[in-house]
Amino acid sequence: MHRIVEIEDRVLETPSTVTWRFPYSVPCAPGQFVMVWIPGDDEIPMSLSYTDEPSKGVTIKAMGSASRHAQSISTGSSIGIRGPYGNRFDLAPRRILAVGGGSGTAVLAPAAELAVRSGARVTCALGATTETELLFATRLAASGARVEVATDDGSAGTRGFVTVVADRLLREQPFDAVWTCGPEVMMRKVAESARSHGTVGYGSVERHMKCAIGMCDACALGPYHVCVDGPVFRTEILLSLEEFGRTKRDPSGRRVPL
Amino acid sequence: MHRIVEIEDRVLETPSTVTWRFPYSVPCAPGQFVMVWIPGDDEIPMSLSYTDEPSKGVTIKAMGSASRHAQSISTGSSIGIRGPYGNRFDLAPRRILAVGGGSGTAVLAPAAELAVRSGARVTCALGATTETELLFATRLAASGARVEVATDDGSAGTRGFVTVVADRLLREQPFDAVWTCGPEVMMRKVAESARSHGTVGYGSVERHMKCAIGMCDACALGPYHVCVDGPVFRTEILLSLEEFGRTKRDPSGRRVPL
Amino acid sequence: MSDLSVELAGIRLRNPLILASGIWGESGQSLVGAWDAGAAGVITKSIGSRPRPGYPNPTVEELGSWGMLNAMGLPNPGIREYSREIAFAREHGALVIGSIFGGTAEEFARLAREMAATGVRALELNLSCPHAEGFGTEIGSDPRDVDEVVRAVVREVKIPVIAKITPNAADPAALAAAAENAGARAISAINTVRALSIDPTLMRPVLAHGIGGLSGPAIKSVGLAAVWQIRQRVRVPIVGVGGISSGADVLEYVLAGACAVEIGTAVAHEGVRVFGRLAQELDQLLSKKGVSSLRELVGGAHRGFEIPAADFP
Amino acid sequence: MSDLSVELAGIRLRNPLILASGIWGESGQSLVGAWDAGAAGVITKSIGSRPRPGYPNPTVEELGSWGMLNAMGLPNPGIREYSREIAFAREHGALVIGSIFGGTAEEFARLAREMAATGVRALELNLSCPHAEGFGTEIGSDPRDVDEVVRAVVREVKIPVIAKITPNAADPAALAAAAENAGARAISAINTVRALSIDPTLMRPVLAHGIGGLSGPAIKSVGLAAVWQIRQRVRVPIVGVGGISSGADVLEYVLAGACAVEIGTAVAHEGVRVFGRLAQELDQLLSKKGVSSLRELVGGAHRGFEIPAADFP
Ligand SMILES: Cc1cc2nc3c(=O)[nH]c(=O)nc-3n(C[C@H](O)[C@H](O)[C@H](O)COP(=O)(O)OP(=O)(O)OC[C@H]3O[C@@H](n4cnc5c(N)ncnc54)[C@H](O)[C@@H]3O)c2cc1C
Ligand SMILES: Cc1cc2nc3c(=O)[nH]c(=O)nc-3n(C[C@H](O)[C@H](O)[C@H](O)COP(=O)(O)OP(=O)(O)OC[C@H]3O[C@@H](n4cnc5c(N)ncnc54)[C@H](O)[C@@H]3O)c2cc1C
Ligand SMILES: Cc1cc2nc3c(=O)[nH]c(=O)nc-3n(C[C@H](O)[C@H](O)[C@H](O)COP(=O)(O)O)c2cc1C
Ligand SMILES: Cc1cc2nc3c(=O)[nH]c(=O)nc-3n(C[C@H](O)[C@H](O)[C@H](O)COP(=O)(O)O)c2cc1C
Ligand code: FES
Ligand code: FES
Repeated sequence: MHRIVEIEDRVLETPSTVTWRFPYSVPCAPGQFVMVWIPGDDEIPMSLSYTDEPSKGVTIKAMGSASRHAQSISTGSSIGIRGPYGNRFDLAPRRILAVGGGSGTAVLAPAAELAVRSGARVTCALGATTETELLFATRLAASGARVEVATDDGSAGTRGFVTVVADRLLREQPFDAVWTCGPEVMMRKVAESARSHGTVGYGSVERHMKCAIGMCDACALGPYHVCVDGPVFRTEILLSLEEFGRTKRDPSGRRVPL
Repeated sequence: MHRIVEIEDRVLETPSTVTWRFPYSVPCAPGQFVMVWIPGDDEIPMSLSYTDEPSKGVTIKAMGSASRHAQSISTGSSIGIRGPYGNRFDLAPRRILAVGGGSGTAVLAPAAELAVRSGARVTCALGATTETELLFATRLAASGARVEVATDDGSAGTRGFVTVVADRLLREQPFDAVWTCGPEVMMRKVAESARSHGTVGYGSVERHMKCAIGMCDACALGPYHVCVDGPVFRTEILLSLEEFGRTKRDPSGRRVPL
Repeated sequence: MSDLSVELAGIRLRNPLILASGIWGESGQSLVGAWDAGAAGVITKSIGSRPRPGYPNPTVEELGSWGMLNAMGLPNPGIREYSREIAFAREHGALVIGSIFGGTAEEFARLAREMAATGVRALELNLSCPHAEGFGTEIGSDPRDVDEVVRAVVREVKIPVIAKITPNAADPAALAAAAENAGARAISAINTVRALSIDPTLMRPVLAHGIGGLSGPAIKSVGLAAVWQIRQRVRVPIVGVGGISSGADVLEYVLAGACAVEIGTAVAHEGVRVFGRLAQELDQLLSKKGVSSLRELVGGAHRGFEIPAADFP
Repeated sequence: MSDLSVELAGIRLRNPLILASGIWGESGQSLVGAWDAGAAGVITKSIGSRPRPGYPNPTVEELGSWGMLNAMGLPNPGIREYSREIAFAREHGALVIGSIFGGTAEEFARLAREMAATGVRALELNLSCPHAEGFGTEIGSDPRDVDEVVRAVVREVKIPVIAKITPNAADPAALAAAAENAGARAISAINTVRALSIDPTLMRPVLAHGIGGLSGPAIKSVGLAAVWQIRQRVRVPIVGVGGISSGADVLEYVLAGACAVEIGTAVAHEGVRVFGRLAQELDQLLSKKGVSSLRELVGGAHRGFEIPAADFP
């Protein structure tokens, strides 16, 4: 059952990414996602980038038609929301490394904020193509997390891949858990770093979603369904899946390279 | 939704009347009725003659096919029950006259018992064709109610109509309320007596029932539906209805004389 | 206050809410009760040529708050006797629509004449009734039968004829189109959906008749699909029926293409107070939308869906 | 422990519970998941000749715990690609039934041959799919089309053919009889019920496709009626589908005449654990009844109802 809500605030986070805030009184936890119905266009899965009361939020990067269309939708527009769906990040660990790539940072931000608020020490390693595409670096720093940055062009922070920064951090200091979300090749690297440092890892993954309630099989990933068993998985599990970082299924169910 | 229950006890109250006790955990109040499904036969409305925990009861007089069949159904048989439906007797009055004719006593008995238990002074005037057909006279006396009896043939109590006994009682002593259930000609007389003595009266009436939830209109009585607005009505209301004591509707909806 | 009035085949209704056939329709006084409670029109139970007691009980099975089954078996006292109930309802000001059922076109035509003579404002044809030849399908599930029945009735009467469409058909819109083509001035849809319930303990059907019809919220989406598809095929006004229990439900039907609606199962338990509640909820929804008249919204959800969908799941 | 095993068109099933088509059927690994969780057979999603992405989202709308709508649009990777999923499932021991859909009898026949070549144990024909000629009715809603499709398929393959009957028809039993007559070895019923939902705020259909199909508890009584009527017309075994979410529901279908059942919507949220739960509930019900084998109960509610009811509400 969709609830129709009005976008009450919209923030252009980067040239290609917009955040929508909207009233939605159903309890949501960091890691969970909602299905966002853009009337007349599509309905797409979006992690919640804001999970607190009073208003929830999603942060949408322009990837294809609906997510591009989303960039220009104005405050006051009506959208449909259903959910939240899926599982959540485990907020118990006390020393957390959160590694986000691109829009993957969206789902890490509320988790990191909540963990910091509950006394955890959170370090964020954020990657982007260039400085202007960096997501939530200021928000996370303001929350009390330590923030390290990597950009492909070196316009901010370390030049290069955030995976390198993450591996360095894991080498330098002890962490109880690594959280990661971003492109799967990136997550695979982070997962391997976590494994080599003996740290437990959790990655939030994306697969094509239709029903979001565990029946249509569109989001099948090995023996799992990302919509109900995920989107957050232990990285050890992800590494054991032949498809992870390599293939996904297109809307017809055909396996295609990632 | 029917619940299928087993008849755990059966008592032949009179040569033509049987009581079934059965477990039914839904709360029920005196005055309310249930729909009793006799598998393979019919489903018929029956007032509850026992409303307490642990087991409810109905007391069925052989009138036609299903109620006759009911007399021979044995303990352990499965029946379907839905309900309770309808309203209840007002148990607030402190001095109550309960006037029952034939199987009409069935619905008065639990009401009288409960009223006595809550400290009311209850007088029961019970009518029957003959002594062996008297219903619940012993049960009511044992409950602490005062019991007066009338039989058509004089085999017990006053010879003649119970309406005469009721009228005498109303003349002899003050009552806060009169309850009545039985043939409508009898109830009409009782209602008139109550009116002439300035006592408020309540009568439980019967009409053909199908749905019992206020939609099929089978039980229409003036502007009321006996299944939801009744079966208990103020006798002043009953007296105002042209049909009361005169006509009812048959299963096709045709008005027929009572 | 928004304007909730609508027009149906030349009849002005003060609001779109009509009492469905078979509910509170046995006595004239009950029809008046629904009218007084705010229904803009009341449809009689379906009346036949002769008195019929209907099926034995159980005739009704509640499945939950979302649906119920019934197999009443078209109980009715016959048109002769029933005309008194209509007279009573009309004397008390109710706008009465007469529902009739028959096994053949001739029986429908004869009944139509007798029903029209009672002074009802319109006729509704209950086509969801068994063929005289039996076999369990409904007379209203074949476009040819619908054509024949509607044509026969329309020849006999001057008042508007509303053809009530069954959902138990391959293509309800084709049935509606046949009815329109044969002269029906409006379409109502839907009647109950063929259904059955078995008691697993007693190992027998619950309803004495076995097969019955599903009604209530469970069939709202089925009725909406029918109205939607009918709207894409016919021009006469449509009356939506099936599972309506809130003002938002009424609005869904209106947006799908209905200009009025019938309320059946929602009358159970709540009684005819439901008419007042629905009118109020509808009024609030329109105010919130800033729409001054309900009529503006009829069929409003079809924008962008004009091409009939050739494809479905 | 009661004996829950059944036989379906010569195939022995360890229990009567089969995964319905379109649910957990995109990947071979999911089929294995359902099999390992206790399903006695798993039906693939309906596969066509070419890859189809299906309709855009929203493709699913939950109406409440009692029902949901979907219009997936038959997404599938095409039979060529999909055969790998079947191979995976078979390698892991699953008893796989292949579902196919087409727009013409020829397309069905061609697909049947290709599907049979994957080694599935039986074919299920999804006849609830649009006619190649369009117009919104289903190929499976006309007995002549059913006859033609089933005949064409049966000619091509040696494995048993199960015809899946649509509820969107005047007389589902006539469709089943046509399928039996054309050589179907079993009948499954029902597919989803044509339905639509409109968002009253946005004033548009919720599903991107508009029309969709209703499934879940809301249609259980509709499926039961179909199975009941089919049982009165055909001799081949029947697989009951629609709204099953408890052991008592399975029993209802069995008593109505089904020898096995398919589980669809109940897999949502709960996942394939539902198979274990249903088997356990069923076993308890049988023990309570003192019935040692489920097979004894097939059609058990028909006693006293042998004469097809000519009359209904
Ligand atoms: C659990 C989950 C959480 C997500 N969270 C976020 C987030 O917080 N921020 C964000 O920017 N993106 C997020 N995404 C990705 C986002 O859903 C896609 O970028 C979006 O659906 C693209 O839609 P489109 O119409 O623009 O793309 P299209 O033009 O339709 O296609 C572009 C690509 O987008 C992806 N895509 C399209 N439709 C879907 C769909 N229904 N399900 C999954 N992927 C799809 C496909 O990979 C496709 O190749 C998330 C995805 C999932 C599964
Ligand atoms: C609210 C209510 C409470 C009742 N409580 C009792 C009670 O406690 N004890 C008792 O013995 N009787 C009670 N009755 C009457 C009882 O329902 C009928 O005697 C019974 O239905 C007769 O069924 P039958 O098949 O034997 O009758 P039939 O052979 O079918 O017909 C005999 C007569 O029984 C009546 N009757 C039949 N079916 C119904 C029906 N569905 N609804 C109403 N009346 C029907 C009709 O007047 C009919 O003329 C009550 C009736 C109502 C409406
Ligand atoms: C108890 C009952 C009796 C009905 N009797 C009739 C009838 O006599 N004639 C008719 O055309 N429809 C009859 N119907 C169908 C309703 O008029 C209506 O089409 C159907 O119930 C769907 O609407 P709802 O979901 O609002 O009840 C009956 C329905 C019920 C529940
Ligand atoms: C999401 C979804 C997808 C479906 N896909 C198919 C399909 O591809 N082929 C088919 O024959 N039936 C399909 N169905 C219908 C189911 O197999 C089943 O017949 C129907 O849902 C009724 O059963 P249920 O109430 O247990 O879900 C689908 C149903 C759902 C809910
Ligand atoms: S999106 Fe349908 S199973 Fe996950
Ligand atoms: S019994 Fe149906 S309205 Fe009272």
